[in-house]
Amino acid sequence: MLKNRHIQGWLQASPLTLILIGFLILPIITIVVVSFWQATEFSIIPAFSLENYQFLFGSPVTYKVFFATFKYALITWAMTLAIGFTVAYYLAFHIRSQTMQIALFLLCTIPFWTSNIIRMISWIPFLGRNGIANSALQSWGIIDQPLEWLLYSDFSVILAFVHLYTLFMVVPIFNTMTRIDHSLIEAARDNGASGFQTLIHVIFPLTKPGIMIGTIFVLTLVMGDFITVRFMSGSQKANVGRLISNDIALLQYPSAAATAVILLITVLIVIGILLRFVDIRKEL
Amino acid sequence: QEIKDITLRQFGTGVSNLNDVGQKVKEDLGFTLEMTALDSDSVTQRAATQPDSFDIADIEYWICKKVWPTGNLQAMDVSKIKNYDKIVGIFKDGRLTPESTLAQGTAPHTVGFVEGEGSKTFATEQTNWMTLIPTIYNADTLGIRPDLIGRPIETWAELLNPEFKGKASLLDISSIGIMDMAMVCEAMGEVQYGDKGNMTREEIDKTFAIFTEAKKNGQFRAFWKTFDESVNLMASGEVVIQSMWSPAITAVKSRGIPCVYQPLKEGYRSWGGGIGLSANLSGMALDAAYEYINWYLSGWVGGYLMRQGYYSAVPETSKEFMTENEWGYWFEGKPATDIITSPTGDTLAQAGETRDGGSFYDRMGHVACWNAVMDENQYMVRKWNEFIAS
Amino acid sequence: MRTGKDLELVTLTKRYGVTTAVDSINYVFQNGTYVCLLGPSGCGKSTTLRMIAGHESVSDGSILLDGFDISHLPPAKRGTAMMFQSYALFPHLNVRDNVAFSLRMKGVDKAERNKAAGEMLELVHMTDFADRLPAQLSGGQQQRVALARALVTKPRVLLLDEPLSALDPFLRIKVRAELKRIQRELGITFLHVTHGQDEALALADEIVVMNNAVIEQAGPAREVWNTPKTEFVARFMGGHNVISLEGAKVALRADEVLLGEAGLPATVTSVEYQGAHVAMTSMTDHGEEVLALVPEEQFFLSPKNPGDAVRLAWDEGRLHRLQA
Amino acid sequence: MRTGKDLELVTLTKRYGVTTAVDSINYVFQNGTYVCLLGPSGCGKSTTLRMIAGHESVSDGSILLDGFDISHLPPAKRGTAMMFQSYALFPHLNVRDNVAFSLRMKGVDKAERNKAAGEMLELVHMTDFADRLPAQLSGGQQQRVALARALVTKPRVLLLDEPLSALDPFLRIKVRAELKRIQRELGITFLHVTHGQDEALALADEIVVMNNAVIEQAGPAREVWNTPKTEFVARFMGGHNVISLEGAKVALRADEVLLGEAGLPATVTSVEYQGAHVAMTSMTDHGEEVLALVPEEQFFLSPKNPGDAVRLAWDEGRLHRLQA
Amino acid sequence: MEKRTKSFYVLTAFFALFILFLYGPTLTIGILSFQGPEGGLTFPMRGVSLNWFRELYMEQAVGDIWGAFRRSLVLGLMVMVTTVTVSVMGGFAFRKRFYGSGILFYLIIASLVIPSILISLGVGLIFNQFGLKIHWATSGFGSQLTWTLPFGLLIMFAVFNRFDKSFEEAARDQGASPWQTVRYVVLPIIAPSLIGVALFGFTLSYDEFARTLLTSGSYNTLPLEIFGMTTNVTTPVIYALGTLTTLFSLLIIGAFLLTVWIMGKRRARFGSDAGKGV
Ligand SMILES: Nc1ncnc2c1ncn2[C@@H]1O[C@H](COP(=O)(O)OP(=O)(O)OP(=O)(O)O)[C@@H](O)[C@H]1O
Ligand SMILES: Nc1ncnc2c1ncn2[C@@H]1O[C@H](COP(=O)(O)OP(=O)(O)OP(=O)(O)O)[C@@H](O)[C@H]1O
Ligand SMILES: NCCCCNCCCN
Ligand SMILES: [Mg+2]
Ligand SMILES: [Mg+2]
Repeated sequence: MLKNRHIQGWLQASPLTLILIGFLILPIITIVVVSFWQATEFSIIPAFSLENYQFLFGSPVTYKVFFATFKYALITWAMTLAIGFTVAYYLAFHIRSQTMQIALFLLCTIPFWTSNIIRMISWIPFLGRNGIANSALQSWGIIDQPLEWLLYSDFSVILAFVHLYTLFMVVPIFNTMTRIDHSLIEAARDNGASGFQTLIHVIFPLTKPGIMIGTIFVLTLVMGDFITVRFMSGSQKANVGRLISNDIALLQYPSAAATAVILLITVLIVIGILLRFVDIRKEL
Repeated sequence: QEIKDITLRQFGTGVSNLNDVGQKVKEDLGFTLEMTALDSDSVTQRAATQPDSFDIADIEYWICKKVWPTGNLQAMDVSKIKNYDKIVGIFKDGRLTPESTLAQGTAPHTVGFVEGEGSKTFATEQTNWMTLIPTIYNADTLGIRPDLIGRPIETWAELLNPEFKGKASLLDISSIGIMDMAMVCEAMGEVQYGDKGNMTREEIDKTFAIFTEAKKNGQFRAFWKTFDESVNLMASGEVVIQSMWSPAITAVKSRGIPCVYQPLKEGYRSWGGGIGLSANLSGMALDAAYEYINWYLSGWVGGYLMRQGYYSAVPETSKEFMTENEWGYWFEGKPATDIITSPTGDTLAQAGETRDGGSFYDRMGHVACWNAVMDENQYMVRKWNEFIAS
Repeated sequence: MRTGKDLELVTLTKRYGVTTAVDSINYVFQNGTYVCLLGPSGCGKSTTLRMIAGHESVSDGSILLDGFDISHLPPAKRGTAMMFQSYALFPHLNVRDNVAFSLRMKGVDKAERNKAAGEMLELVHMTDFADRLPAQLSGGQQQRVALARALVTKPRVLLLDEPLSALDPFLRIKVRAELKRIQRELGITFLHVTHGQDEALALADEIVVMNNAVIEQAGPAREVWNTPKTEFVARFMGGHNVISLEGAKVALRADEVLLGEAGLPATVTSVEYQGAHVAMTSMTDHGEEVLALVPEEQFFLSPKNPGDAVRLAWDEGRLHRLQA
Repeated sequence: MRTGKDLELVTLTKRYGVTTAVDSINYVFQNGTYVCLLGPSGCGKSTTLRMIAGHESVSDGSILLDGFDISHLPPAKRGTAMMFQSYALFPHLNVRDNVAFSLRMKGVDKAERNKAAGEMLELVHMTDFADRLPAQLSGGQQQRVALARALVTKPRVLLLDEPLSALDPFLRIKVRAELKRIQRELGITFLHVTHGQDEALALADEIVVMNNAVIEQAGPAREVWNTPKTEFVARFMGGHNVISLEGAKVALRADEVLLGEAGLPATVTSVEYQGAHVAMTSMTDHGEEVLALVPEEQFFLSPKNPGDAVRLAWDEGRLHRLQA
Repeated sequence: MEKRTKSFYVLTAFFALFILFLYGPTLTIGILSFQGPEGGLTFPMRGVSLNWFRELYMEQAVGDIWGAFRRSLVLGLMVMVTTVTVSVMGGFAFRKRFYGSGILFYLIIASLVIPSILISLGVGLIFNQFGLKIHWATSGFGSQLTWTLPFGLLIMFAVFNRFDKSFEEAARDQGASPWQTVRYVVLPIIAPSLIGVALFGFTLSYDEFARTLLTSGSYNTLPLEIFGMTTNVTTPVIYALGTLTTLFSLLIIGAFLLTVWIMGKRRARFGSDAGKGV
């Protein structure tokens, strides 16, 4: 019976395992192996070499780009957390009718189901030099020169990130919040806590697992992104993902692989640290 | 199996992978031509790494230089090409007219031939085996928004003029962009190149140093990769000066936005495209492919492309598919006698207007360099990547 | 006796849309008494309690404490404290910090609030558990922490909503003795909602029986049990029979029903052994069920089984007339 | 009397890793009896029941029904049926389909299985609710559907794990009468796990008291209540005092403790009104708590309050010696 | 608790702004997609027409939108079915706590957090090294599963965390075989969540860009095609496409909600007196 359980478990998990071996583990192994190979203009040569890593670590641009990656990730994280927490808090604790709660929650999630690229490009008529934002600000007399930094800048990159990924924060936080027993809030009020005190001393600590899960989502999405940065910065900015995609575009696979290995290690370390603070399986 | 059951899969950049061509092939030749349009990098990538995914590669000559050694393409038997003789000299010996000088960079004739059928190295002169059949080419220069600039522009050096801070743009395709950079640096007098088309590491470093500095100072609004991005940037006023492709300028103009294809004193940076055959093609499909190539050079496509502002490799045959007004306007640089429309019917010019840059010979005769893949290309590519990321 | 410090409900009403959960009730809870609010599910007990606590707004009427209208004050300003059915202990805080929570909210410094919390934990015999998290406590222990947390605010009135329902029967009996002890020691008013009449009887100085959003009967526990005013109260308090005699309903305690040779003829329908007693239910010829609580020894002298014919008798003086 | 059809446990044991949840218990459940398995939380009641049902594997020993070892048969082949504490009604099936489920699994055709389900629903008075989903039923109704579903398999032994715990006190008393009725009507064995001794006394022909994974005492309900063998049973069944007299522990029923002028001196510690009785706890000078159940009228003739000195007396013949 | 505090109004305003932020740009391109035939990619509107939607139906100068749409639809359905099946099986497996389930769990998390481009790159390289042909239905399909499966499995974990085991015991007690238990009890009970898994599976695939980029072979999926169009198209036809894909997504969600609603309705067809104490 005992042995049976393990065999049955593996049998049922076998399709999953096979898919993950074929499309997750093998690719990672391949990337690691290839990162030690050499390349020509058009092909890769299976010959061991540390050259890719030497070049990577030897270039100041690498550090700059990793810094930019963290910068995007951290700023986006802070913004999505602030917005996501506020929105989830509003839905969970200020909307009383459950029907209304679900309706508003759905309203928030709908854009999440539509194409990321479409959502991204939809900012362009908005933010351009002659876009809606600038025209409006100019016609209201707030500015007389168009704001250049609205588009093709760090601002627009982060704006798009926040636009795309806030939902990944709202959903787990809302999920955790709705599971907070309402009598805890009443107990806090009973104990003289103000609304703000209740938020800080009760709701926030109890929402931590949701925040952690949202954080994992947002950080990995932003750190692995390359397309948003390309679009929204007008190709002017780069994060690690773009470095890799540029290398790939130029057929520099070994170099791309080396960068990818470093990115993977970085992401896994970050997520590993986060996972120490939350038992995902328990929180689901 | 009949010819009408054959399907040839062609991929290439959006410039020439036009669905209208596929339709016309079906009409004229009976078989099916499937078109996939990609950006230049994806084109290179696919040609180099996915030989099974295509039958016909519509690529540029500098891409050919990179890809040919993979063996993914097969050489073409010149004797099977009917209009070979009518192909302009640029693609054969590099000279437009016998007295023309050779331009720098990866000129089409340097990668246009191989020694034998299976050879992986390029021949130095014409042989019976061609790598690509030339189809389309042009000479590029800076495009500008005269309404927003308000003064004449005469030199490539203007691209880095601080006057256009935040309003300049550059093309993010390394082999093309580096040549624009070289034109600029040379015009500014900052760098003297031995051979722009084959720079040394020092020359590469110097060039990037200048452009990185400019980028840091906010000279550029955005970088672009495809034809249409450049159109959108220019049309929306985000950018007022950038190197552009002739039809892109036409596209901006057709929206009623003033835009000039500005001839410059240093000359043009030229590019050329052609179609190559997948190494996997054989038998009836190969026959169909040759049929397609011969059809391609027989004039209809040439006319179609010329009416967009490109040039055909066999202008003579194209002439039959153009009106006299069109031929005069597009090829001879004469004022239009009637309105000029694109193949899809959009008005491109009114009677009396002339084409920027003049006639075919004025333009193709002033080519300073070609898009290039250099000996130090790998080094250059890495530096390019750094430049983009910096 | 009534003092100025009493808690008074004046035509207190709560409406949810069209349903009236609490319908204009009036009552004075005398200071220092242990009051149980008893009634069937949905009769409005919790709503009443929560209005007093300030967790539910008042639709009409008012709540006076000490003569002041507290019905619009925030919960913590009312002089009441609430103990929740599920205890509502903060799961991320240890026992001490749970108890000290209200002091922390007030800005009391750490040493002082820990001292106060320590005293409360002593009162509920939980000193040894101060560093545990709620999840590491048994139900009974959690209950005592919740009590300590409510009491640390030094409330004038402690409100308890079914405080024992999460405990198993043995623990329930143990803890209710403790509740009573603490109420005695502190001398404050406890207002305890339950739907167990045994619990109410055991704890309460005064019982308030609610039904359909109104107070059906209220008074000292013994009075309510011994002299139920209505059929509802008689049935609800248990241990009573309601019989129709001469067109009127009368109540008769089950332990006053005698089995004899003469009396009302009836047929035994069920027999339940209850330890010291046997609960024998029989059906009279009028179709009324009568419960007789017979001391077990006496019962087993001549045991009855369902189906047996019996005669039910009682002392006339024990009959108690009910309001219609 | 013992018949061949009895359910017998032979050195039945369950180990979870190092903890032994059920420790080698032996017992014969006589056919057709209502047995309650009683004991404190964690003593192994559920585990025993679940082993009999086949939802938990047996670590050692065996389970015999009708003389056959059923301990390795699948649940449905054992002749037992289980009623779950949470009822475990299939939420996506209506009442009829829930009851007919086992027949559907057997491949019985629709008309026939609906007929059988209909009969069972009649037995539990749920005919009118056949088309409802479980979520549309009250707790008591769900309980009855669960019963019908268990009974439709025509089990020889019905296993019930705390079947009444989800019901409120009033409903609990009503439903337990129903359980008893159905068991009587069907004449099969009911094995009912509970930790309420009142429930056990009310229902059981036979009570099995478990403690620490073993059976502490078993026998007819009256016997267990009247003559507890050990201090644990005496205390657990309630209503008893355990007093040390002459170096031995004796049990004394609380309703046999008399208050008089002479007797053991003690101090009243708490007084609980219980309706017909008053439960008065006092502390003897030896530090032993003694509970006296005094009829209320008698008590209120001279009421005692905590702190009062009293004298406790009893009829010597009522003392009952306990095993050490 | 009926009176609204000031913070309620502040938060309501914040929420409204958030919704505006979420929808504003999408609405903008929604409006721009109705540009007249002369219109461009930016305001002002030059006339109002359905021209660009009509254009969508006609062949574009380059590319093959409808082919891409068909492929994405097929691929989405393939991914959906596989995700549901594999997630359900995996969900069942993980209830057993078999040896090595911990490692497998971390693999699932890794699959969720690994940057998409690595999968794209790695799968591309493998197919290349083994000389296999990349195709949206093979390499693309597998790559997308590494993104949809973690979602499906996380949902299944959540479902089984809350699943009352006594349902299965009751079924076994009632004589159901293990397969019957799954078929007649477990699956029907978890069905609404499976619809959720399916919805995730489909839309995540339907929208996936990065993992398909290097693994789709000769033919583009819709997001790749849209990406291509953002660089190859200079007219509002791309906005029309954006508007249409958004509407299509809404249609899918609508269908999902409708299904759940109908299921709920069917279950609640009869009145309830739960809680009335009978
Ligand atoms: N928030 C609410 N909205 C609408 N009706 C409510 C609300 N809270 C309670 N009610 C209704 O008010 C009436 C009284 O509810 P209340 O909770 O006070 O009863 P209760 O006596 O505490 O019952 P129980 O013993 O079941 O806890 C019920 O009919 C209930 O349905
Ligand atoms: N699956 C399990 N794994 C490990 N230990 C278990 C398991 N199930 C029960 N136990 C342990 O076995 C002992 C007996 O548990 P059981 O559930 O039989 O008690 P019980 O008498 O039914 O208690 P309760 O009245 O609380 O339901 C307990 O110590 C319990 O912790
Ligand atoms: N990596 C791409 C993320 C895709 C998210 N798009 C929304 C789909 C619904 N979750
Ligand atoms: Mg209540
Ligand atoms: Mg149990």
